[in-house]
Amino acid sequence: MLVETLLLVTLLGAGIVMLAPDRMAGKLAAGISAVPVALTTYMYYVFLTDFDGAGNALLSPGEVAFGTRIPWLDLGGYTVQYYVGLDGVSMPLLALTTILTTLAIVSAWTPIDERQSQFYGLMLLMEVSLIGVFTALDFFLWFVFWEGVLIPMYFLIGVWGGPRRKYAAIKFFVYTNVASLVMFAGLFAMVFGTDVTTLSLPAMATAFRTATDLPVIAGYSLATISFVLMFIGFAVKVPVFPLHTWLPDAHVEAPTPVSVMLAGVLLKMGTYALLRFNFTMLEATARQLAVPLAIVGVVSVIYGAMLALAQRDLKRIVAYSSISSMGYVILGLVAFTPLGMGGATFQMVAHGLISGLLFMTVGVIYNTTHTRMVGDMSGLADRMPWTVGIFVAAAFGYMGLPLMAGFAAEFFIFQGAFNAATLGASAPVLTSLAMFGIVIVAGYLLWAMQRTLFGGFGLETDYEVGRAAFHDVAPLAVLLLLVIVLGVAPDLSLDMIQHAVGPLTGGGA
Amino acid sequence: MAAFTYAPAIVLLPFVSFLVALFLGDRMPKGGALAGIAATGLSLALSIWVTLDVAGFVGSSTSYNEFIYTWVAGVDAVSLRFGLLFDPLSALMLLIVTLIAFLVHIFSLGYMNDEGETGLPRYYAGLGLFTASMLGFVVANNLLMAFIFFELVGLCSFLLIGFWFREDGPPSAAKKAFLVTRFGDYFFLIGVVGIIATFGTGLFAPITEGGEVVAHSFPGLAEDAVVDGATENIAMLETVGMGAKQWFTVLGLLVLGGVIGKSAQFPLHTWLPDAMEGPTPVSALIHAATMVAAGVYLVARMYGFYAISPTALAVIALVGGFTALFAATMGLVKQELKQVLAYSTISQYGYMMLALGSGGYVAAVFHLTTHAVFKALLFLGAGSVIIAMHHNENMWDMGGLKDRMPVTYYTFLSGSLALAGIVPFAGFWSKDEVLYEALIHGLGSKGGLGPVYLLAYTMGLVSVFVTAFYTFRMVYLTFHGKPRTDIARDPHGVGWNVKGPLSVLGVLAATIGLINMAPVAKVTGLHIDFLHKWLNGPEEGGWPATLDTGLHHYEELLHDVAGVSAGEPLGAIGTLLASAVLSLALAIAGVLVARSLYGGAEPVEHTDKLGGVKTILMHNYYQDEYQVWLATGLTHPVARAMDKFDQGVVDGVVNGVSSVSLSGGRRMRRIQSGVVSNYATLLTLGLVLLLVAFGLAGGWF
Amino acid sequence: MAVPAQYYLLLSAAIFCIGLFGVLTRSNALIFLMSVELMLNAANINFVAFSLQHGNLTGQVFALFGMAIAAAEVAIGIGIILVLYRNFSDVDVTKATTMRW
Amino acid sequence: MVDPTWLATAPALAFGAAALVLLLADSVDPDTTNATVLGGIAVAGSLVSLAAAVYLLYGGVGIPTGQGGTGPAVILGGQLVVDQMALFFMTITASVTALVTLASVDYVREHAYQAEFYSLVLLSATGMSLLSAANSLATAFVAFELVSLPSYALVAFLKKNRGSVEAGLKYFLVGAVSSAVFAYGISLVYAATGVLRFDAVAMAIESGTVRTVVDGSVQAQASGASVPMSILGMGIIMIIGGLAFKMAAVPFQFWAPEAYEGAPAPISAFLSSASKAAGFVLAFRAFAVAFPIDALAGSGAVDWFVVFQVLAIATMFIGNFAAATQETVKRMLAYSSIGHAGYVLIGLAALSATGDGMAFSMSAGMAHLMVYGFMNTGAFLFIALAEYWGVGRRFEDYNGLGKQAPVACAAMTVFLFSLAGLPIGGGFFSKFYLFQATLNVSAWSLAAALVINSALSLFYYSRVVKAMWIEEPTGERTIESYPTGLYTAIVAAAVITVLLIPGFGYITDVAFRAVELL
Repeated sequence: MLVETLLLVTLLGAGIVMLAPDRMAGKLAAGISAVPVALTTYMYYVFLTDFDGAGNALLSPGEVAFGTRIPWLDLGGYTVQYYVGLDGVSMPLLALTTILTTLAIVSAWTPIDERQSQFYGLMLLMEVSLIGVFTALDFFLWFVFWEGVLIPMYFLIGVWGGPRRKYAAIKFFVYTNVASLVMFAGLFAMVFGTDVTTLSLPAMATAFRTATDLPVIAGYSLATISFVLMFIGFAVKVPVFPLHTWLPDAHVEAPTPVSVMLAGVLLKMGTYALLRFNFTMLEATARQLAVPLAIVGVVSVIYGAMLALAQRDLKRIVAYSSISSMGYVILGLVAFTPLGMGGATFQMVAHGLISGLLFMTVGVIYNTTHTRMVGDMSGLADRMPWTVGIFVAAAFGYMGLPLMAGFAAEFFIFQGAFNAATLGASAPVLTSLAMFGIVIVAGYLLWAMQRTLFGGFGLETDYEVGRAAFHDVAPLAVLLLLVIVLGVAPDLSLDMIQHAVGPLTGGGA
Repeated sequence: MAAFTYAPAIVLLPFVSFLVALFLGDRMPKGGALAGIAATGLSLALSIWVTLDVAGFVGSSTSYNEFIYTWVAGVDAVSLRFGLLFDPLSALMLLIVTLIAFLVHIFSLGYMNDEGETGLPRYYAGLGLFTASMLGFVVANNLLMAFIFFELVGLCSFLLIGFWFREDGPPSAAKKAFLVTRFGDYFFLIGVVGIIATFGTGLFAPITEGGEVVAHSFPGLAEDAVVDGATENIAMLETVGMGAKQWFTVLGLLVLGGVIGKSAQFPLHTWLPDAMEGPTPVSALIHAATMVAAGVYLVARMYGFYAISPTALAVIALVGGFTALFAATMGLVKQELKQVLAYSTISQYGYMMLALGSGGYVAAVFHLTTHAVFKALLFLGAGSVIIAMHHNENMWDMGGLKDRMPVTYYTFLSGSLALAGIVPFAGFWSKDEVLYEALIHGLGSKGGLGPVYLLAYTMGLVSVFVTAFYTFRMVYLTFHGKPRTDIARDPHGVGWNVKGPLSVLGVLAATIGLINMAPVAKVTGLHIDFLHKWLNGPEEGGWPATLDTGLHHYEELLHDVAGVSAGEPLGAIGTLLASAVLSLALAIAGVLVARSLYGGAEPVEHTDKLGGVKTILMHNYYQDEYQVWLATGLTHPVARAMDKFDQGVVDGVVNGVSSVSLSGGRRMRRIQSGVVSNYATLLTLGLVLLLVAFGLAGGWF
Repeated sequence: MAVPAQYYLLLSAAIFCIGLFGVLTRSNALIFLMSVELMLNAANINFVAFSLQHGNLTGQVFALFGMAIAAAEVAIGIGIILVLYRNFSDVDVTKATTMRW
Repeated sequence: MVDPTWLATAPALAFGAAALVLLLADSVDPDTTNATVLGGIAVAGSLVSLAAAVYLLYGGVGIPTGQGGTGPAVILGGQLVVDQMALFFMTITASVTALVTLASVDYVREHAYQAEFYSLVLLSATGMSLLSAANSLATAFVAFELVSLPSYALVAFLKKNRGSVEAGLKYFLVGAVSSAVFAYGISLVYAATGVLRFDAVAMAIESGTVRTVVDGSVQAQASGASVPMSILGMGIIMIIGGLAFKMAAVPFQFWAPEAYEGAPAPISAFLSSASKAAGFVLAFRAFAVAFPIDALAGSGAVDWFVVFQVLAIATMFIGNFAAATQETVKRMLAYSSIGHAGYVLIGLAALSATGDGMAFSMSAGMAHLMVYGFMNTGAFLFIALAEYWGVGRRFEDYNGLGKQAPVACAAMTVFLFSLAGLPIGGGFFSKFYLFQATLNVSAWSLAAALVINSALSLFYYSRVVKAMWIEEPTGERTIESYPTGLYTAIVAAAVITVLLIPGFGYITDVAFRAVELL
């Protein structure tokens, strides 16, 4: 019942906050969102201690943690259930979601100064959907949450965003919606091609994996077509080159707490879904297509990084670098090795924390300076030492500084992909190419830091630029701490992740 | 065993001092310096204890190689763990690092605290973190852990170079330092990943339990594969389609990328001169004695892996020899004290690489040791001068300082003589051994290796002269002649905390060469080549048998697998003496030329006589220019072009779809003309179309 | 001898088309209405004719319904044309084009 | 079995009775403008109808006795059949009518002829209910006209409003042509088969010979003449034309934008939701029962699902693309209503030549119509509210409305996003159910059209949302009163739309069973 409690508490909280007066909405929302954090922390603890060795929720459904299954509806002979549960892949992502939401809410106290109750209500509403996405084990239930994320996001960008917020919001909205439809088409092509009649993910996984004699359309197996359609659908969310252009706009226009959620959690929905659907249900196809997919990942890595290099807006830099970072995830997933897939999932968590941290830091700076443009300001280290200190730490985390989560994740991916059987002889070459991302990322982040944080203080304002408030910096510190903890002890997450992806990887490097 | 049990504290103590300085430094006297001094002092003491243990004076075991922390246990996959490796090499390095760190902390009291710098907690936190990371690197027992700490020292370097962040230069230099080394680390990382993927382990030395090997080391596995053809435990070979030897060479060269970056070897040396923007104690600690040595240390650490690959050895030797000469020539024309020292550092690390590449394992470690001492000394001496000169570093503004700051002068002179390689100062012994090893292996090795070594040797030899020249040009300009500015006439005094470390190092610079007077040992037959013995270990059993990191083993590999052998055309002692005399003569010649050009009371610039060469040298062979061009002239425009492509084409398609749809919509609504007769027409038309089409399909007509 | 069924069909089709032609070409609302009536009656012809042809009464019954409904339709139509005239001062169906696109 | 059997038409009878009561009241007191009483009667009649429909639906009418039901109620010798399908659509009709009449209380409060207004609505609703049960082309035609004729008058109800009159005219003229086409189509089918009852037509087609009905039983016609497939095919296409008019589908969609835009907003809601549903129920029943595709496919008549595929795609594109570039909200909704007709047409289009997948796609169409009945009605009622307040017609006029009327705007947001297929209302499920139906039979062109149009629809629906919530108010606007009836109707529609997410299972269960039992 814990998952239901989680969903209900958050949903009720969203309602309460929406009706609360603006003035106290922020604190109220933070308080309410602390409940899911406490719950997930408890669940995490239970998971770590009691569920040791839990398998994949899709492949060994008996071992799902905190599972609930209730029949829901019947769509033309296809059974849909209310079916939730957790495994080693979803548990860390769930924890990431709740923690990041709370921190994002706290970080919104300063920048959000109108229609607060609506803002925080929508944030909590989004949290509901995100919790749902990472816990649902039935396709339609999952899909409700998956699409449900769009609505609060649309408003959060559209109402509280920057100057081009309307364009960004609608672009995000329509783009990702089309993607969902394409994905849906791919999935159901496969559902109808097999004899599955329950739309629970485990049932689909079993049916897809054992499907034989699939129809061949235009020379391609149905599994291939379905895989490609689903990949395109999820790739938009990830995002993967060339389906990424909604991302920079959305990030730049979104208010900082929303960017945090967008980069921190929403992008992970895409890779999470890729793992759950493409790489679990259509494992054989994924293995066949491993090389082209890896190329897609590598291109994303380099392309995103190169674009980040050309930006002047700090948020845009981080936005493009997210594309780069998520490219690693693709590479890790196609490797089908414990370290590759485990690292990819770990990267979802790690990147969620680090990009969230970096966005939040940029936000704190923006709150003070009201500009994000490299070149408009310099020498901020002089005025806001702790913020800048955390910025530097976050940036190095992003660059893959060892003993921070990002390095661990990227290293696992590289290690896992370097001799991946799925990639054959191209494995070392592609991995090495992807690794070059770590050089470029250092390039643009160091450049941006040098220009904005260091040098003589320079910023045209008619007010005194001072230190940020405690409640602005505290979330940063918490995130930084988490990044370091996960970097030093990655097994806190990686172990359960590897247990969960174990049935897919079947051993090896 | 006791010392090893406490060994993790060597790393942790400075880390604690980092935390203390960072969070409590504001509230502590001296901005956290004392915590750092205490931590490094204790680390030094512990290191000495460990060294005594390794030496067999105390404790029961002379080596230690254990995992202490599991980073990733790995489900059906490799485990990634942290462990400690103590053998003579790491013990020696521990001593060097803790000693220099300790002295630099003390020196910083004079250089930073007494000069009234702000941000001291940050400074000491940086030093603490650096010391911890560096020590972590030194004691690492596997490649991944080494890489991790290798990166962390890079971070500290960045933070400390950019300490004076309010100015423009330091942040830029910090960025460059990190970026250039990051470029090298890219290859290193591929190497690490490749080695772990290939061997399933990154261990430098096998772990044994009760005499049984429980975890193989990758150099050991590589050796088995190459020597015995035991490739069944080697992955990747089929994937890359190479033989074991070639693939190991590739891996070795990849790791070498990190070495070249960190140890500032050509072509990734450009960051080091810029790094002099950092506070001078930082230059002494990080950019002279320790961090830059990390690259060389790494090669020494996994020497067993390189020793089976003649190609890698040749590359190392060539890079080393070339860098030694190349950097030395650039040092000729520099006007700023620390710049000369920076190029000198690059050059000296070139020697170490030359030694490693040409089979002179002991020579490299020896030179690493002596260089750490005398270069730290020179930097601290330079720091003392800089304090005195009110942070003016231009040597042409100095002169005549020897009378006003005698302690600094004599210690600096000691360091300079060592650097120039004048007998009996430390540098002479080590440099001579480097050159000697290169020479005899050049003469003796078969195939392509011999000529390569000889070429590298020649470059090394020439740079002996150049080194001596620029060193004494620096000494004469700084300390001799008449003061050329008012500040030089009345320099700022320095305190005990400056003079103390200088004195310690000054004495060491003069004497540390005595630990391995190999020529004397050979000529006289006395067993005074202590370092040689230290690294060789007992002939039977002991740590070399356990760890396979003994000199003897390396020499066997070099000889049997790589084909490195000695040739002594003038007989053993004759060749030895010839080599020593030759290099000493060149060094003295260098000193004398410097004296003749700059030794006067009022020296003048002679660089103009070099003509066009001067321009090239002043511009450092345009190395910075092309690298900057690569970054800003090539990469950045490409990035901009890609941005245009992204905005125009990729996003353009997206926006295009939207505008095409909307204009389609605009056309479509035109059907609705508002005139009901038109509607009737259109619907009739529609109906007729349906009837005709399906009529034709259904065959009604 | 009964008239062959296809003749009825041709007749009704012709009437239907005449009505349709009127609908398409005339802009006077009343004539429009009349044309529609023609089309409806074309259907009635079919019903009656085939009722005879098939020998059941279904068609004739439907024709009765058809006539009644046509009448009702005219009633409503006339009403609408009336208010059309009041608002637009014309019974030209092509004049009422305030709403389009 | 309901006893007496005719009571099974109670939902229609309730409407008819209420209409008569209203006319009676009007004749008793012709000048009455007591909106509450008149509206109350109408609402009560609708609710009785709704209650009856739901009661009968869950009472198992139409479910064979062997499956725990009471079997279909066959009335008038098979001319009317009340089964699950009929009751399902009667429920839709009654729900929409209830909402519309409730909302109209405030909307027409100031108008004359209120009693006529309500009675016309109820009479039209009577027609819709009967249409749901019509089991013969004859009763279908009569019920069809019973739906149409009052609605012409209703569209032109605002006699002084040029828009309303023009809308009424266009609606009427196109409607008249369409019913003529429809009638002609029926006559051709009759000419070809000799019968009008759906099951009899099916038998004629299956046997290939002309049939006749004697005493309610279908028999072979004495002459043994064969069914001329060309005439049958032509008739079927013309019937499709007539139905397309009701559905507002291509090529008979031309009246819809103007009629919906010009009509009083509650009537637009009524027509676009209930009337459309009535068109579809006839189509579903006729094509599922009378024109069995497995017998028709390749027979030389017409593969009607292909016709519907063409129409579905064309309707989706025309509706949605034109909607995307509208300037006024109501007209946008009007076009979107055409687009939704295209979606529901998938119910008749997404099947194979052997009829496989029909239950799936048709139940999806039915489910969509049910959800659509609430969300679309709600959206138009919101327009009614805006008209009531005197808010302008353009998108910009809605700017910042969310601050002044948050509840109504929240409800409107639910409607719009549900229409767009986001999981805030049942529209999410019904759209994806339809999407599934296209994929089920690998109708890729339909699926692709759905994807493209769905994306576009999200764009234009969110324009309204953007105006309400994101934009700042441009001009002065004061909202003085919050009409109870309209608000209640809107909120009720919104709540039901939302509840249809968890409750979607009930709808699909019923719809699927209803199709299976045809």
